[in-house]
Amino acid sequence: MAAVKSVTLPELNPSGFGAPEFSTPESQDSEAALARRFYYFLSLQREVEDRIERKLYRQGKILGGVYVGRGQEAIGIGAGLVARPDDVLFPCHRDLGLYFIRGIGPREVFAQYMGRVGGLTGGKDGNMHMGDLNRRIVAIISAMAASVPVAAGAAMALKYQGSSSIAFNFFGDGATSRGDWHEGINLAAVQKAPLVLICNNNQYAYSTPLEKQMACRHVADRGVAYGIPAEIVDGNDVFAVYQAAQRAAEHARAGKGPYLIECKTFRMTGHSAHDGGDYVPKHLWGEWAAKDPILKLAGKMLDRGWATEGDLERMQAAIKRETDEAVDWAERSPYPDASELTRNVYEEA
Amino acid sequence: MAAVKSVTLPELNPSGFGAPEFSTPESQDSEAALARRFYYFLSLQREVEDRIERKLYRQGKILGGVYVGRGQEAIGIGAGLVARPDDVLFPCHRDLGLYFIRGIGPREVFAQYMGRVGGLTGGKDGNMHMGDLNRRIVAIISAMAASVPVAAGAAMALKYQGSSSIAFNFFGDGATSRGDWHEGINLAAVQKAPLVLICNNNQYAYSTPLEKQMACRHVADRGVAYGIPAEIVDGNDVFAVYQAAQRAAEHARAGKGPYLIECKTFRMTGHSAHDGGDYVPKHLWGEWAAKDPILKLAGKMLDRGWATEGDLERMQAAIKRETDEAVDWAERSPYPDASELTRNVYEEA
Amino acid sequence: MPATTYLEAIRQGIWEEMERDPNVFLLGEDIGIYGGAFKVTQGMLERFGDKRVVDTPIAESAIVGAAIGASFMGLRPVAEMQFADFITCGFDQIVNFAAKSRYRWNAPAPIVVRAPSGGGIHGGPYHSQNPEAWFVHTPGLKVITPATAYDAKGLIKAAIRDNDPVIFFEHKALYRRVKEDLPEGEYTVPIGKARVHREGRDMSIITYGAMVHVAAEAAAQMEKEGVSTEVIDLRTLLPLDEETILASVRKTSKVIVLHEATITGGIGGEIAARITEKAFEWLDGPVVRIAAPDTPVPYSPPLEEAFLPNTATVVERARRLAAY
Amino acid sequence: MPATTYLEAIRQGIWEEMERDPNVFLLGEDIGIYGGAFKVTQGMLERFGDKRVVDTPIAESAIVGAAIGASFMGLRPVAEMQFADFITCGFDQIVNFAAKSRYRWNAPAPIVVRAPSGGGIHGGPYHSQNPEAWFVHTPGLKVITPATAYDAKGLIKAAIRDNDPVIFFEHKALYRRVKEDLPEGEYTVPIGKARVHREGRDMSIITYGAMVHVAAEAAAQMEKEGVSTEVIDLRTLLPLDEETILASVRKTSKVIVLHEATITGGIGGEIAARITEKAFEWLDGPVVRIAAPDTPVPYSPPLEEAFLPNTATVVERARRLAAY
Ligand SMILES: Cc1ncc(C[n+]2csc(CCOP(=O)(O)OP(=O)(O)O)c2C)c(N)n1
Ligand SMILES: Cc1ncc(C[n+]2csc(CCOP(=O)(O)OP(=O)(O)O)c2C)c(N)n1
Ligand SMILES: [Mg+2]
Ligand SMILES: [Mg+2]
Repeated sequence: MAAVKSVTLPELNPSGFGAPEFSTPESQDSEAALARRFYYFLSLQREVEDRIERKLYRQGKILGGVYVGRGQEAIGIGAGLVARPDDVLFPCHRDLGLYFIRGIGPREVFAQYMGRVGGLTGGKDGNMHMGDLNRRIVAIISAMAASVPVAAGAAMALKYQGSSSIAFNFFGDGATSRGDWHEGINLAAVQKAPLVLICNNNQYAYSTPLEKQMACRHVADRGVAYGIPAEIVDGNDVFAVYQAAQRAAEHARAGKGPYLIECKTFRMTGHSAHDGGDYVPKHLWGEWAAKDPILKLAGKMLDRGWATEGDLERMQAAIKRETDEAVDWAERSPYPDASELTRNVYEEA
Repeated sequence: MAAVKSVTLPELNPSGFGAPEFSTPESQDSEAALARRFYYFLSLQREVEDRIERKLYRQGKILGGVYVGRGQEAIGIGAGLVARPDDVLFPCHRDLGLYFIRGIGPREVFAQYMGRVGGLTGGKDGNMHMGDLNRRIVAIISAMAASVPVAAGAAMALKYQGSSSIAFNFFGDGATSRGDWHEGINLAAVQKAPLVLICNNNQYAYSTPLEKQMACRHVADRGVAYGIPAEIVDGNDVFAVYQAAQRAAEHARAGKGPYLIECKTFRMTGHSAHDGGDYVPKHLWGEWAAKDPILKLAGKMLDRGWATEGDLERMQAAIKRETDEAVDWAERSPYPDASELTRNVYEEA
Repeated sequence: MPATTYLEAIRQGIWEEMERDPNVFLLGEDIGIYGGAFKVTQGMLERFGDKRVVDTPIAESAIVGAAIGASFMGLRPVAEMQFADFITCGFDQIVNFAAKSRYRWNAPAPIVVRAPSGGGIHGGPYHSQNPEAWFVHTPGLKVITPATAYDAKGLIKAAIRDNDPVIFFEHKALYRRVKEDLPEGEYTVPIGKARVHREGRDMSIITYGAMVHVAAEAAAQMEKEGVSTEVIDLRTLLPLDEETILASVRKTSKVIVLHEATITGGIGGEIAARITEKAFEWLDGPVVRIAAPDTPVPYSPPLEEAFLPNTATVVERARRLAAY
Repeated sequence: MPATTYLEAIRQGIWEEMERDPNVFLLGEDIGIYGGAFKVTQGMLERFGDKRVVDTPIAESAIVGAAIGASFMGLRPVAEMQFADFITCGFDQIVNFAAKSRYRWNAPAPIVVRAPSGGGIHGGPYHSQNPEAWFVHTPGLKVITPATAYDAKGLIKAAIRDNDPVIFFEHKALYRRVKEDLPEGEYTVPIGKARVHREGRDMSIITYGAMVHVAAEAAAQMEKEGVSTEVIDLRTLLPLDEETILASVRKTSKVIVLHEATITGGIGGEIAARITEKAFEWLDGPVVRIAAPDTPVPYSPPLEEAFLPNTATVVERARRLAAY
């Protein structure tokens, strides 16, 4: 297989996968339509990840590491819906929503987690280690921030190719401590590569709180070190993230180089499925539960008359059905044959 | 050999190695005395490096890489004389003066460059890759900025030991692009380790000018990324460097953590002895020659009446004699025996 | 006293050294309040305080580098890589700073880098690797790979006391699966000495880490088939205990070298080469290498099972070698 | 036309590929206006412009990572490490990102990482290393080590066209010392094929890189002593051309494996092991390994001379083997 030169752009299904139409008349209000898409993707990520973490993992159907984005879904989804289909996405391990936005369905995600052939990597890798070059979504490796130089290089290539596409790179607060983070952003900044950098500052890296990770107050404080703009947004407000990402994308697409967005949020879960997060001061759970991005969005939608309670319930029900169906599908997907083991290490004739 | 636990502090010879007394009465003026020490060390570094680069290297007596600090000697020396003998120094490859300050003589330096047993590493390594744990001066490895995490760790250890000693870490502008630089400073900042960070911003890294190295204006802009103070000084003004280093050392010794000093300077030579520096715009050589740190210091000394022309000439002459003698000594120092090759890879019984 | 797990043995070893020598300190990610991703350092923050149990940012190069710097000041740092797979992020510090420091300028860097390695836990490509061969090819380092709880404890203690940089690979699949009664008193296990895990006359399996247990199972089965099989547990890969290896080879004349790391460029080649160089006349057949195939470690269970060398494979190759 | 040096051959190869394919681009430190520390990319900035000849900050991990990212977008990046010794700073990107990408998610990373390696230039511990074995132990990479100008040109071109990540070791001591007339037209040299550098009947020396020339000198001397000595130049270390190796072994039955890298864990072990595994019956003596001792590369000339394998040593060991 040669490197992918011309990219097949996925059909972006604006209402997601089989999400029901709303009863409210499809108004001209683009904000309402956007809200609906937000709501769909946020809820879908929440539901799929709940299923993974709280059900399939506990049932022993998923064996490897499980990291979810509970409580911080608005970041990937807010920024991801700014990205054009031809933009290149570099998700981190809590950005499942980005896959859905790129037209990858829950079926492939469940199969991925269960190590089946129907998974995006066919069982070769697990959990969020998945990607699809044709859909311009690049699989992370485990090493935190390793995707930053890679995203910088992709952005440099897009610029070289004269494309108006840009790259979106997602990472956590902890990842910013790594040398790769620094090297990658510095290179991209010098090259004025079209790169949108999105930090989910969920205040923890595994058990390590922010103050043991960095001595500056904000990740955004680091923008100045690279001569790039940086801003802070409420990462639980999907509209705020969306708007910041628009500013960033505009900046990058205009040839002005990288742009850093720090999204303040909270990881509403332990680090991974086996971690109860006991080191988190108890009161924080409640405080942040009240700021839940889905609740926040739902409130706004109801307030503004963009949806009724019934609409939202029907959406949730549809997502549950879709998720049920996808789990079934994935469980029926076979395990790869052992003969796959030694295949595709190198190009095959 | 066990790790060095108790450190033998070198006798700090305040007038250097056989530097002559000045004819001007040794006044109570500590500035004058300091200026004399500056002048001695600056001139000694200049002379020894000229000899290495322009003579021994061209004569084929030195075979490996040769990197000199011409034009930027005031940085190591200004900061180095702030360091107490019990402070730990991490020089970069243009900081020869630091070795002299620590009581390592030109003999050992020439022998080091010529690969003789009399060199500080006995021929195992070459050029500026030298150090002496007993004198608390740590040898660099080639990889730029690799010493930053190591200095951070030394500083953490000093803090843990309850010592009032601190660490001084020197590096160039180019080194700041490396992941190690970022990781090391970030760790030191979080740990509030007593670490003085001194950047010689000589505006080039090999052939690479600053604007291809970083997109921020100043290296000092990067301090904020670590929540540490950073300041900019004229790196060709040894008094200015000295004073900045005093502020930094005080900060570090007070338990407030790392402090970054950016010294603006210029590399008055190619990158190394084989590089003519043709990529440097011609006019810069002259402009910066006028700002030479030794000239600048001499001017001040004469102005203030701290020395006469004759004093300075006698100092220079003494340094030349000392250098001649040291070269002779080094050339008489034998090469290591081949049996040394496999020794001291591990602790020997 | 209940039997002690491999994991607990390492924990005890570190604990005892922390008690013994105030210069010993720990640094790594999540080793403090969380007690480490695998809980090897559990309770140490409470006992020794946050000056000696340092939670670091996510920065392996800084962790190793800081360990080196602290060792220059007379401390005895024990650095944890959360997974051995991330040791690549601190690679330069290990192979270029630590390994060469004594040789270059007579400045020993007595650090220990602990690295939980190995597959069999469904970790996929980045939580399963066995990167020991890279370090075995790096003069100046010592490389340790214990297989038993006894050795894990004795070797971590020896590593901490050693005056050279040590990479200590802890096999994750052994953490809780392997246990034994440990002696009451204090002991260390010498670095650089292999161990006869099981005696035999007809064939030798030379191995280390988790594969020691696979080899032992295979040996038990071969015994039933009438082939008395010796299992050598190397324990230390660098320096390699050539003497023990060659003694076994001279006794049995038939050798299998077994490891979990991928085959090409793995340490099996080194061992096989030394055996043929130094005991060629004693060999009654080629030195057989059994190791993982040359692929990343796959995630899906059937793929990972096929990847990891197992008892059946070893028995099958052993039978062929016996018949040679 | 005067003979072309090894260095110039690499330069020509890159140049031709740059002319042929606009997706080929270069990145590294000081490769633009300066033309590279060794001048391999001299003139390329002027010819191809700074969009295709990118001077980077000092950041090997970013260089390799950016190359990977650009390759995902369809480009053909050729990244330069200023010295192979600094490849350790980009190690994680190479062994974890590039090498595993195709396998994990079917995303090939067709990058070339050029790494000037090897001693004999008085470079000391950090400008002389031969780190190829680490990469040979990394499935998913290809590893190339040309010994001649012809091969250097043909292999760099093949590497750039290859659809997998390639680590290309250029031996610095050969840059200007080795030259030959190159064919006028365009050619490539296949990756994965060894070459009989010199035919012989009584003994084989299997080697690569600078040591090919040492082996050839030793072979010439052995010839005078009546021992017809074959020299195999591996050219590619991963994948290894087992066929050519084994054919030579079957012919001569006596083998020396020679490399400049340090011996323990070096690729000599792998080759020796394969030979004993697959041609045990043909061997008339143990496979002899000759390599540098297990030390850093020392700076001082007499130490470095003692470190590097040389003709005299090879001849001496060859004599002993011939008499075996
Ligand atoms: C280089 C590296 N070291 C250690 C780890 C183990 N690890 C996995 S996730 C994680 C915490 C990441 O924190 P952050 O970047 O804040 O992301 P979050 O999980 O909070 O979203 C750690 C330490 C890793 N993946 N990579
Ligand atoms: C990691 C690494 N990459 C490349 C090099 C090669 N190299 C040696 S010095 C140098 C330039 C250093 O620039 P700077 O840090 O500004 O220091 P200066 O030489 O200007 O004092 C380079 C690229 C190196 N030593 N280390
Ligand atoms: Mg986080
Ligand atoms: Mg510089």
